Amino acid sequence: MSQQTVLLLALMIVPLLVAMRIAFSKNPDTGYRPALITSWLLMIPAWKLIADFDFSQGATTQFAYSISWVESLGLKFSIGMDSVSLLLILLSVLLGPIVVMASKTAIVKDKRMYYAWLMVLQAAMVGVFAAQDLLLFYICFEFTLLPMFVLIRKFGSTNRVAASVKFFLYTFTGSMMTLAGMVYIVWFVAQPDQLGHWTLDIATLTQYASNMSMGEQTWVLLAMLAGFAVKVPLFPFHTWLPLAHTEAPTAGSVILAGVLLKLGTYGIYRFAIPLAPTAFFEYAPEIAVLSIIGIIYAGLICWVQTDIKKLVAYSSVSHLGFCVLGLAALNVTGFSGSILYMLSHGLSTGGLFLMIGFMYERYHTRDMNAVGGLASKMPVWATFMVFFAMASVGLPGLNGFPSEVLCLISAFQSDAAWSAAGEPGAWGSSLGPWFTVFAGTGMVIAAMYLLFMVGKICFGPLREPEDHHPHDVLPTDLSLREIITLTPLAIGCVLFGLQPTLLLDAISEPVNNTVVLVEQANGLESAPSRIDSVIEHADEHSEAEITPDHHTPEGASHE
Amino acid sequence: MPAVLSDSSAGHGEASQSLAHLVEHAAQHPNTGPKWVLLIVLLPVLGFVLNAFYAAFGNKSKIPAWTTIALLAAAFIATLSMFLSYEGTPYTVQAFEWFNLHYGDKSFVANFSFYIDKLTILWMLFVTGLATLIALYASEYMSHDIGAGYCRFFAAFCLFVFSMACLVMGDNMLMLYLGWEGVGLCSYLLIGYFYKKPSAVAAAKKAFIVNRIGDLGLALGVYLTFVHFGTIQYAELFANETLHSYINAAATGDFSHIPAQAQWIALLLMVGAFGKSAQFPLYVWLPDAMEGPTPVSALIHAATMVTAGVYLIARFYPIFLVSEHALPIVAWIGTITALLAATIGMAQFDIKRIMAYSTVSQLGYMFAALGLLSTTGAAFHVLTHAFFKALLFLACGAVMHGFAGQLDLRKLSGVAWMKGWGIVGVTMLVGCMNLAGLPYITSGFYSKDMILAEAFITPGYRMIGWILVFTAILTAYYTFRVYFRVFVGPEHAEPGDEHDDHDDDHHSDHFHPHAPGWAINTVLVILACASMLSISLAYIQKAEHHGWVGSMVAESSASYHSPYAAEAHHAHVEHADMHPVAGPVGTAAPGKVFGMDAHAGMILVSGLGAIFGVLVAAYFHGPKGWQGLFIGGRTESGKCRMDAIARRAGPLPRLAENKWYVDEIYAAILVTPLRIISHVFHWIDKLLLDGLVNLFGFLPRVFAWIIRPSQSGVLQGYAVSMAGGLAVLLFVVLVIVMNSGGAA
Amino acid sequence: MNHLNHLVQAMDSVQLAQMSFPAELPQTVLAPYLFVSAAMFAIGLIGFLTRKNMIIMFLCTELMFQAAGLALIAFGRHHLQADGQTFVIFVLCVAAAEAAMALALVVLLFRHRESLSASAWKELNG
Amino acid sequence: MNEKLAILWPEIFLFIATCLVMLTGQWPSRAIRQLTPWICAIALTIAFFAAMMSPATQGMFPAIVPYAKMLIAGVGMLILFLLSGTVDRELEAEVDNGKPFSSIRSNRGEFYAFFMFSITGLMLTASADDLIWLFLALELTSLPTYIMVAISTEEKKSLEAAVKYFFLGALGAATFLYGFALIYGSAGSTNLNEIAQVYATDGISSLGMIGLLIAVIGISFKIAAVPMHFYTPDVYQGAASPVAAMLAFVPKTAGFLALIFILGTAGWSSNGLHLPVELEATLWIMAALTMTVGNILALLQTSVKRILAYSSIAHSGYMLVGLIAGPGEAGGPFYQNGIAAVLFYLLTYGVMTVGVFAVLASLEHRNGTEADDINDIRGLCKSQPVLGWTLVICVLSMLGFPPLLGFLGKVGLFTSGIAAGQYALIVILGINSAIAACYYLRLVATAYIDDDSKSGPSVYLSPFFMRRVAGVLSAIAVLFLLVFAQPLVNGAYKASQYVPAIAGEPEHDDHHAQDGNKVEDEQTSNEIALISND
Repeated sequence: MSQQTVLLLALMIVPLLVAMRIAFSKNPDTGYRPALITSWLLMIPAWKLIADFDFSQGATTQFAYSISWVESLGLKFSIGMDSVSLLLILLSVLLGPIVVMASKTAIVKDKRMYYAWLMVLQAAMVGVFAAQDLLLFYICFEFTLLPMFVLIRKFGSTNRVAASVKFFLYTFTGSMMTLAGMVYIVWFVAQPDQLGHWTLDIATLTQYASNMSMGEQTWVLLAMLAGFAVKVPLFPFHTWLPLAHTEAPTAGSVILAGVLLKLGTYGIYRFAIPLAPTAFFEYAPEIAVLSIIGIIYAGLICWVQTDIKKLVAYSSVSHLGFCVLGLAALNVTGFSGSILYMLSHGLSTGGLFLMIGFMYERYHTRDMNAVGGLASKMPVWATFMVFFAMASVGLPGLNGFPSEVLCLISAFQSDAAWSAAGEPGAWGSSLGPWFTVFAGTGMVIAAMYLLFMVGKICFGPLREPEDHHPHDVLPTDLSLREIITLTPLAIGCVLFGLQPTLLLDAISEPVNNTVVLVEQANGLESAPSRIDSVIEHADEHSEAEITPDHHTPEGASHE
Repeated sequence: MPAVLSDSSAGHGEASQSLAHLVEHAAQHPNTGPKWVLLIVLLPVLGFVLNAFYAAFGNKSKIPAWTTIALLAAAFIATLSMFLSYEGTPYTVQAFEWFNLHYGDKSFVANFSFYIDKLTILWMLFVTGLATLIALYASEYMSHDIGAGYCRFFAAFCLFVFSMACLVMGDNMLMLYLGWEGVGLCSYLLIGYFYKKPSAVAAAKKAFIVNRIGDLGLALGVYLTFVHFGTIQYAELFANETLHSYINAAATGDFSHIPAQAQWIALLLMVGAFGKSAQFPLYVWLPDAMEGPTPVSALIHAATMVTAGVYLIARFYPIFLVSEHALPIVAWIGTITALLAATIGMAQFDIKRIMAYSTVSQLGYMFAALGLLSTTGAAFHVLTHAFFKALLFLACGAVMHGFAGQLDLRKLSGVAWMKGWGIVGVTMLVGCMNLAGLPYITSGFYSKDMILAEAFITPGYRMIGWILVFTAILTAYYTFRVYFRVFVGPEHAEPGDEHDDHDDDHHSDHFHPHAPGWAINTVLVILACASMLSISLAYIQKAEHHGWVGSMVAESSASYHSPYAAEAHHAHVEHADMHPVAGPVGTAAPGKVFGMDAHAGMILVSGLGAIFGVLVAAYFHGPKGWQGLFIGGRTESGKCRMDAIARRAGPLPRLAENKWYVDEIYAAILVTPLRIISHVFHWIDKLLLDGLVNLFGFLPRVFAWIIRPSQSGVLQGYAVSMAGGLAVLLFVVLVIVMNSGGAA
Repeated sequence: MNHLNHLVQAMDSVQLAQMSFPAELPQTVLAPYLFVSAAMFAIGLIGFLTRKNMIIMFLCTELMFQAAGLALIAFGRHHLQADGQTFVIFVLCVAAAEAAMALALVVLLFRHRESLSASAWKELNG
Repeated sequence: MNEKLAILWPEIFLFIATCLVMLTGQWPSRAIRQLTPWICAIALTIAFFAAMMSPATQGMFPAIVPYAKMLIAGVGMLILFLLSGTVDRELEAEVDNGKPFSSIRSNRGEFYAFFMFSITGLMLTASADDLIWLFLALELTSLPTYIMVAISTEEKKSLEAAVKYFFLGALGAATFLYGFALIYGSAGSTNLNEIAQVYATDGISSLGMIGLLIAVIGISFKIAAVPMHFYTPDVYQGAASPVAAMLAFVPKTAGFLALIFILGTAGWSSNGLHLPVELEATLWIMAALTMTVGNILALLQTSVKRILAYSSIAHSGYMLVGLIAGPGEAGGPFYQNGIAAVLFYLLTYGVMTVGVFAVLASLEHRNGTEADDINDIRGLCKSQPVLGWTLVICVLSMLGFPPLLGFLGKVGLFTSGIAAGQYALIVILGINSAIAACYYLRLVATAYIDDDSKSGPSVYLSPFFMRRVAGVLSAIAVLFLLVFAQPLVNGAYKASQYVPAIAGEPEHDDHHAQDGNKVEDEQTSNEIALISND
């Protein structure tokens, strides 16, 4: 068990311990300080992990650690990370201090409970991305529901009970189906003519799952999407999100948008696609259509919202549509784009939710008809607002842009019709230019609703509720703490926008592997150079480590 | 004839190869240019950062302005030295890696690096130059905002120059797109500068969104370029063999072997150009953009940003050449826009809006030029227009500044004679003459003439030619309408309602206009001189190119020599008669005007047209006496001869004044339906989708209510249910077994 | 081992049965017994479902028990085994125990409500 | 004979203890009276270890006895703690006030005796290999509980509960007894192994099939499965919480063991690894209805006990899935072994449900009536943190919230169901868990989150410490066993090992040769071989 593994474990265990410490403290109003300190301290192991991670072998599971839990079920506590997981873990760790700081004045009573659950949530999120065991992933995946449920139910606004219940039940129902689908895969792989024994190791499963028949894969895919599509949320299954977002406390919304939604896309990328490659290839157009409907439909709904938080909530439905579109394209550009999206969306939308939260603390309303034109009263706030809005519009040079471009290109170039017409670009699933055209209207619509929002809330003559009286603690404009809270996100937005290539390099290998996996499962001919390069990698790995945790998908390509 | 075909096509083959030759070096040795070129981009960024700091620390002085001016001037100097040190082969300079996605044999590379060729230099010269001047102008013009929006203004100003630099200098389409959206953002921020004014906010929003529609087209074009050619870096793209084979095929008007993918690229890019350069049908944002401070209108919405579309098409001229329909569409759209905008401009009373519509109209000329296979003409007109239109706007701005936001030409008169306004009057006159295109003495005349001539030379575009000539007359008319109404005649001025609440020091009762200060006057003078001097550009290197601009264009990817023009020139020089030549619009002989060479003819026609337009303006709007060229009859500011005609002309003037109700039509057929749809979606979401979810959530309770009575609490009831259940169960099982057939 | 014992048991149960009955019971004769037992079971059930008086209801359950008992005996005779009868003995014991319990319970209930009707007790429901 | 004795030691100890308890319970001196529960505890402990030692038997489920009995003894211990102070409360109070102790009015003796009887019956069920035995064991398990319900509280509702429970129980007993009769008639033997033998050799006659169906449905009264579930909520509500907890565990376990044995005779070997179609269809419908009815009716309840009653119905439905899935192929792994899943789930369910009932049992109103309404547990985590958290943990575990113990149990059912190809049933199971989440969350939220603490606590701690101990113990178990679940799962797996009867005698050997990888298998096969030789 290497030092990095200890650090990785620390990322999961330390928050839990702190949560207990907070929960068992006498005074119900403690918690802010310990939570803050912990979340800042967690940065250290996180950065150490980044420093020690070998990006040249991004697809390899590194820092792996595995200890048996329930052998008879094949359940292992086995963690580790490839570059994709690493980046997502970093995102969740980064959001930690931000959400804690954002809650200082927003949470006035039951701080103990609040910060304890916040810490638990932190641990659970790291667990999801670090899990190398199917069931362990599922456990963490589900476990995130509970803290979120408590946060919404206890610290939400007026309609919180309904929101929390809908949030929990909707996602829980979906993920029960996911569990069934996953169990089916494991059972299939355990068949004597396949691997022959019961394993929950994701990498191993990935090798055999593609042997499932089309029908089986279809059902498994449906089952898994039932959980993931709700989580993303994909178009018809999104109705829980606006409610949950509007009712949740600011920190809750930030985490929800920043990380929890990504569990869905991460699940699709990590499980739905590799474990049902043929079916996913077959139904990619349908999924893409859903995501595009989501982009346009949710976008237009944003345009007529008066509740600013609901607007942003719908906007994340619209944005995640791009993410899923990229996945449905099933090519490197698409996967890279949508992983980028997973990382970047959290920053800009998280930022917007923070802005709204800070505004709400001062005005206690989310209605853009009641309050607006704040630029003249809160210039700093308005500046940040415009900035994050622009980041969310997908302005080049900010974080939204690279991912959006890649997702759109991926859909554009993945078209069977291209190759049929003997023209270049045919690659991946069969989506094609029209998908990009329609998804592209999302760019325009995003501009429409976000400028509508900015125009109403920031610009124009100042509008305030009649009974408005200044906050007793907070200054009129943003306090230093709030600015400090926002700055990392803003910096992150700019860095993402200007240095996407760092991330692209980091994730290129796992992404390539996944693509190769899909192509081989569907008997697509793919650029030989690509396959060769990847297979060499595979060989290096298999020399490097023999342990079963380190099967890389293209291990399948050997037989 | 076949001989002609073959050798001309061979000629084009050479042409395409010359392009390849041009970019070859840059393609093979990327990032070899001198690093100091990056200064041109970095200095504005520095300006942005500094101004942001000033804003953060609440600076209450003119320091932001001076910083900006200094940095932009430095940038201009850097550009100048870039021009002087240019050795004739394009090169690229890389700041850092941006997109670098390799997969197997494909790769998606778009670095944060810059591609320098003469087209770039041409554009950067006047962008940085004008930016510096206008910053100087703004330092005075915006002075009433010191401490409030001053820093914000100059921050956005610097950001704009940066974005423009990225747009023009970027070495790949994604950099261009970055600049493209960046300037969009800055124009949004600057139009919405007076953010308390709802109209300004609305205008800013409109500008951004309409542009965004164009950007969508541009983006799709970029994607398609990448999909088809596998690269979006200029050097590689223009060196691409496939592209060259297309060019050679297209050069003889044979588009049959060019795949649709390749032809679509140009059409998509075109949409982007229309959006940014305010062409029909996407021009509606530009007049509203006048809500912004005048320097902004001058720089962004007259001189630089709106010419980005022209730059785009010029830069990708090879790609437009290989698309059968792109250039004709560009030509026609340009023409329609020119005419439409001119007609609207005639009927406006807000002088700034008149200038805005004239901008749209002139942009129409530039697009027409591009469509008429004359990149040089377009570039030349861009350059001259940049000077005189900036001049006009700044002059109007001075008026607006001085007369408390008064822009209505019915409420101003004889401004030129007021104390301290002489310079403004003179420079305004220079600007108007250039815009009207008075023959020989104005640069606007030469650039416009080049375009008109091409219209007649290039076969099949004669119609466009005549429309543009007519538009030229209109232009002359409405330009001098402004001059005659506002600057000459009896002195009279009503103050406007303050366009912003910053300085309400003077009010109508004791109103005295405050004349422009030294900064404004300096800038006006410089610009006036520039727009006169740029005549010379028509003559420098006239021999081998169409003037200096031609020489600039010739060494860039925009370089294109229309075979028709060549043939016409050849015939003109040799006094031979013209032979049909093969070209993009097919094989035909170049056209003539009244049987004489098109250029010569146009000098007559457009020159006379311009003078005629001026005279008409003088007759209807000019004051009595020499100021009205002795034909004017206006005695007071509000009334003129035109009013009577307007009254008699029925609804036409009102339609024109209301911009042919285009905005209203858009609202009716686009915006309103979309809003309705959005509301419908909103309710669908609320009622149908969420309703279904809630229904499914509620269903179990419904069932529970249904079966709850079975828990009656009565012993017998339970017993009956148990026995009944047992019986039913056995029966069902029996049925199942019967169906499945196999009883044990 | 117990296979062995069981064989032994089966053996002497057969002899025992043959002492009393020379031949094993043919299906045709078995059927009426089963029919009667089924009828008893049905009567008991119907009685249980229809009568409100708790004592009578209990008796009906007894009837059902004995129906099962009858069937057991018949089968035992059919298979020439003693197991059937053995089973019935135990059933009788259990029935007796239940009877005691039932009466105790009924008395207790009667003390609280002066009625033997089962439908008097329906506070707990839903 | 003596090897049958070898597995009966636990029952014997329990019986001895029972006799002692009857005496000590009535003993005039309080010290000795108060020994009563401890005697039971000691007996259960001994029984536990005795069960641990008990050897493998022959027949269909050679190894089920130790696990089952240890499980019973273990959970029985928790229930025993929980039962403390259920009866004789006033009496003891009076004695404190100086009144003389009157053994006539004391119930303690019977009460604990009945408890022990019931546990004994349960253990006997586990070791049953004969219809008669099974019948007697089941009756021994359930008869005492009728009385316990009746005397658990002084209120009328206990009597009502008792009468409903008793009469319907009698009806159910008669039903499965009649089923037994038909089974005996069809197979010509009361020994389960021989019945299985006969069925395997010359098929299940329709008479036998009817018998099996009736028996299964009759026994399903014990596990409170549709259509025999109606009594459950009323009885649970009427009985005192401790007794309700016992009802939730003891008869259910007995019923499932009995079902396992009965179904074992029919065998999971027709058309692949399935039950005969009639039985499968019956159980399928029962399972689907049971979970659905249980869950949706629980949605409407405001009485926690009723909620738990309905949830216990639902849980029976879940476990039926395991029964349908069956043990999978011989020597097959855990994940496809539904019996193992059921045995494990019984344990988890027992622990969780005792925990929740313990919380209810340790709360009471001023007037001594026990807490039942959902508002009684409002804000419990604030007013009584320990109890509150016990409740939250156990309820979440019942909800099957990962990674708690209940989740592991459910995963077992999932895997076995999938492996048996019961996809539809698994989907229904999934949906039902979601429905269940609705009311479990209500409990959690009421106890933990929604404390609008306007009104002071309406409930107070009941004076019986051991009840809280029971609750806390089970909460700890839920958390602790979740980490160390492996031995339990493995135990359940070993216990569930199933030796299907093979048509005809002589093939025993090679049958066992072909899956002779289990130690138990080998020794059984040796014994059987030995027998068939002599």
